[in-house]
Amino acid sequence: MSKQVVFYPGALEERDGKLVQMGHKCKDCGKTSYPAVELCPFCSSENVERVPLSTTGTVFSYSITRVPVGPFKPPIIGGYIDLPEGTRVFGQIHAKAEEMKTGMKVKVRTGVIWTEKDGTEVIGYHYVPCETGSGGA
Amino acid sequence: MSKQVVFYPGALEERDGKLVQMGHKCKDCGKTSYPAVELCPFCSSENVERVPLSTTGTVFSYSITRVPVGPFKPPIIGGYIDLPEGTRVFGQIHAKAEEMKTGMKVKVRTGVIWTEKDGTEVIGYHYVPCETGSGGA
Amino acid sequence: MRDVYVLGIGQTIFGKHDSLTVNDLGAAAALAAVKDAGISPKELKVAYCGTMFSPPTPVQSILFHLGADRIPMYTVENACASGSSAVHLLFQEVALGVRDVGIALGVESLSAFNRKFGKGLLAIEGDLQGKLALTMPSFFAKLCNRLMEKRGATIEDICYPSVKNHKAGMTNPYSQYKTEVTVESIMASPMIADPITVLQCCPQSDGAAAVIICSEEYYKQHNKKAHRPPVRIAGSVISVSGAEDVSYDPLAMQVVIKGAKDACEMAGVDPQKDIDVVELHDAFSGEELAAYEMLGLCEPGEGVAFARSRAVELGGRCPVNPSGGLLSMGHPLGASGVRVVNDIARQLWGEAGVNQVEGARVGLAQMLGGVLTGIESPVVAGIQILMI
Amino acid sequence: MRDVYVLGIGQTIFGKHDSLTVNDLGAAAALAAVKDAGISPKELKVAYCGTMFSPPTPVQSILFHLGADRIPMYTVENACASGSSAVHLLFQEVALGVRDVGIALGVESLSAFNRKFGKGLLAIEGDLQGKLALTMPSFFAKLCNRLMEKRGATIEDICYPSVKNHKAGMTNPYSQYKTEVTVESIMASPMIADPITVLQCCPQSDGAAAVIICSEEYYKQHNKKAHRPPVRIAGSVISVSGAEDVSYDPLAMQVVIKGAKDACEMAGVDPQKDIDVVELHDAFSGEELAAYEMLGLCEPGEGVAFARSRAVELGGRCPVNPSGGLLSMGHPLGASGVRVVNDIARQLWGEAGVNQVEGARVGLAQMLGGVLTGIESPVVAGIQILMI
Ligand SMILES: [Zn+2]
Ligand SMILES: [Zn+2]
Repeated sequence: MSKQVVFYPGALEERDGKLVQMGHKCKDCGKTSYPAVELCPFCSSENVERVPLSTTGTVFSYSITRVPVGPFKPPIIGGYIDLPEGTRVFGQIHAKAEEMKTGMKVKVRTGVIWTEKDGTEVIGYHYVPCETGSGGA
Repeated sequence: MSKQVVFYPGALEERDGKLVQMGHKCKDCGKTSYPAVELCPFCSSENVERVPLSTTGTVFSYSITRVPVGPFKPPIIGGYIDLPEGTRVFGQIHAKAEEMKTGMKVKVRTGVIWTEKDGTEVIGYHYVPCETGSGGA
Repeated sequence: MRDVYVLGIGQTIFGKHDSLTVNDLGAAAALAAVKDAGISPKELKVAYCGTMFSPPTPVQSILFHLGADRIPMYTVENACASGSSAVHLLFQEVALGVRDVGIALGVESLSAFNRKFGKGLLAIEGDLQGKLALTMPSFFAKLCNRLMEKRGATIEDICYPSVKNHKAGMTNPYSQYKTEVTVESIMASPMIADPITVLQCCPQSDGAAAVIICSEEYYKQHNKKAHRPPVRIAGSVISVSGAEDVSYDPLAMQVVIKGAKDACEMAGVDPQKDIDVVELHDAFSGEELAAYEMLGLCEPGEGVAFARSRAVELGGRCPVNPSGGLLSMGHPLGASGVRVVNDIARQLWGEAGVNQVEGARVGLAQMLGGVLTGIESPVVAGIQILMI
Repeated sequence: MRDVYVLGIGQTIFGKHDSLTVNDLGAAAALAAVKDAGISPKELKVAYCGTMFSPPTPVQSILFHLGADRIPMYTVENACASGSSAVHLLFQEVALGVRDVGIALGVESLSAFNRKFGKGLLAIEGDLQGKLALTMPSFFAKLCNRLMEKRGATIEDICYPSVKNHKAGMTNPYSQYKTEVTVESIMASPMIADPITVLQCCPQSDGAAAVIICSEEYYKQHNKKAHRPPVRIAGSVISVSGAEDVSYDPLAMQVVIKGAKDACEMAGVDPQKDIDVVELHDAFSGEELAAYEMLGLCEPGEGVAFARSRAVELGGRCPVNPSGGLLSMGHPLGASGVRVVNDIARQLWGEAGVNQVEGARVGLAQMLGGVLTGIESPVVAGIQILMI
């Protein structure tokens, strides 16, 4: 089995056998931040709790990059996803360019996002459109 | 014939078929600086003249490096050479470690100091001890 | 705080200077500035240099070429606002009476950077968003998309600053490009991130700029150019962003809005009425379009209409980037924050030649740096207001 | 100028932290400092960060981890005096009343640097001397040779600071090394540049340090540690070298002599009588030996005798590097200038544990950066004097 690493330390955690995006919910100001950092980035409180992020959200804004970026081949759809808890997360969206729309609902998928030359699998997340009528994961 | 470049722009110039170290002599404060820069580094005068440096000097201070540095293999003898015009120049000294002495007289040699992987010859200078009794070049 | 004046400016031509080092570029700009000021480099009492990717201690290495030494010197980095930060910290020292005269430099060699790191779209190293392929063009592509959705901008509107600035750059002797572009040629150039094409992006550049700043007393004693109206730095602000949630609107970046507001208050000017000329960070054509309203040149939401009224062209209410801007001047990262201050001074002195804004008395210089949202990729804005 | 106080300090353990980013390291130090100060990060009004090789805008990226945002922030580079420059510029802002409280950070990851650039002796890029193989060890080897020729230093004298500092580092919880060395083990370690061996050189390190500095009024309102005597920054100087000719003596570097003299005059102290403890840039053992006289701790020419009198050890007249110094603490380049200020504050507060200098009331923190002579490789010294 090849070696696996998370693309960004602490961005994902295994919970009940599934990889989950983990943020910090602040017990003082109520905001959820991602990725998790030492204190609440909004109010500087230490009183934060590690929580899984919502798995569905809406596309606030997106763009389609037509040139390669690092390990990614074009077209690369990147977007800001607004989660119900009020957190805005950046991620790639695996979708057809023509189906992209601001405000569309997306759900998160976790897994290998690229493979290093030495075979190391890099684990991350991306978003996919919610099936029409399904309303999310 | 392979391509040749000077190791440091403006440090050497061809004069009468020979490569010569060229500095700036300041007509205001009288000091000679090397390498040449826009204004006199001592008094900021523009009134400078391009002049060849003296070809002999005395070792102010030296050290012998025992590890490789860039293209150079150890032992690397580097020293500050004091020239009669009052200028202190840094250069490598090609000599036996045991013959090195502070205050010894050295003379400059110009030529290829290393060769790049693509075959480009890099032209520079180094110092060698003056023969006993010869008093320099 | 005492009054602070611009005594002299200098810069290299921006462009590809592959054979010149950062020290060569910086020394050329610094030398031009001391000559413009008519003082000896030995007069300088402090120096700041903005840069992002130079080798260590560029400010000392550069100024030793001029014999300016044995004074406190600092190299400052603040992304594309590095040069603005150098100007700001020097302004602060002079205003507070620490020193009477000093130099702020900005320098960058993207040629040297590319030789070292390879060419590519810049992303912030180690940043979560950067690792997922957020780049400057992809961020600004989102901004363009949002301008189209929320402000009714068309592709023509998005391209407009690039057309305008490339036209201006043709008559600026210091600019990298001397080529006119049209909406058609812009959209025919390779697509980077929809709708941003190559000709909507600033180029990679090498170059340096320098400005000499002094106290009122020093200015009175040393200014030899009596024909120049005295130009004062009346406001200067470095503004940094914060953590953002879903309420954040990239068309209303607080880091720019608040920074400009604070600088205008400091200078006692109303941006809609008093500012006659602006030089700003147009790394992307759409970025300039979005900036008009954030800088307060027009009402919030009215930026596109403001552009369509041609207020931002030569002859308009408030010409923006009459130098050609980053799009045509070029963008040697650390140098641009100093260069915009120089160009405003040039305008207020009435020395901008063909690109002169007639009767300009107040100008604003702005830079914006960093990738533009998210906890790890902060933004910094540098804003200076100059006036006669 | 108003009085300026140290409210809190923090740092990481120095050493190899291969899995931590610059942001992780910086945030840990900053968090420790705000906790030590007993204030919220939201209280901070300005931030400076010293670093040499971090990715862009480290200060913002670090402080956003703590929710400290929307304040002016600057990253400063001045070779090994980068951290000293961050402290100095913050000191200046507070002293002149621009801000009441702020943070100065220093951070470096040499692990990250080596991953990017490969490991090797650092030389200044593009510098004429660097191209001819002048490195830091080869420069300091010349200094050691000169100490032996002109000051009568023996190999034992050259090794003495390394022996002393490694011993001190053993009882410093933050230090990289916990191993005692002897003249014999030092001289048995691999030779780098005669007479400098590996154990006369500081290691490559990762780490960060942070200090919170405030006005007297702010200190009175917010200091919760009544048991600590108030520690004031009484002198602060950034000093830069100049062009040198054959009259230049590296045993009498004006950049250090003048910098220390100016800082002592600013603080109103006599270095031979009043300074009780020093933390200085001992990148090489011989460098410390040469520094005693340049800092004015003894008469010119008397440095070796001063060392032999054991004045610089714990229990001596003026202990130097009781922390273990760069040699044993480690040297994360940009961090060290802040770390030395922290260690002096710790001493004056009486919180240095086993390494406490009894009754210390005045301390000097010094850093020296750059390759050490020649027109293109300038030196910068940062000096701060703290007192109770
Ligand atoms: Zn909170
Ligand atoms: Zn001269």
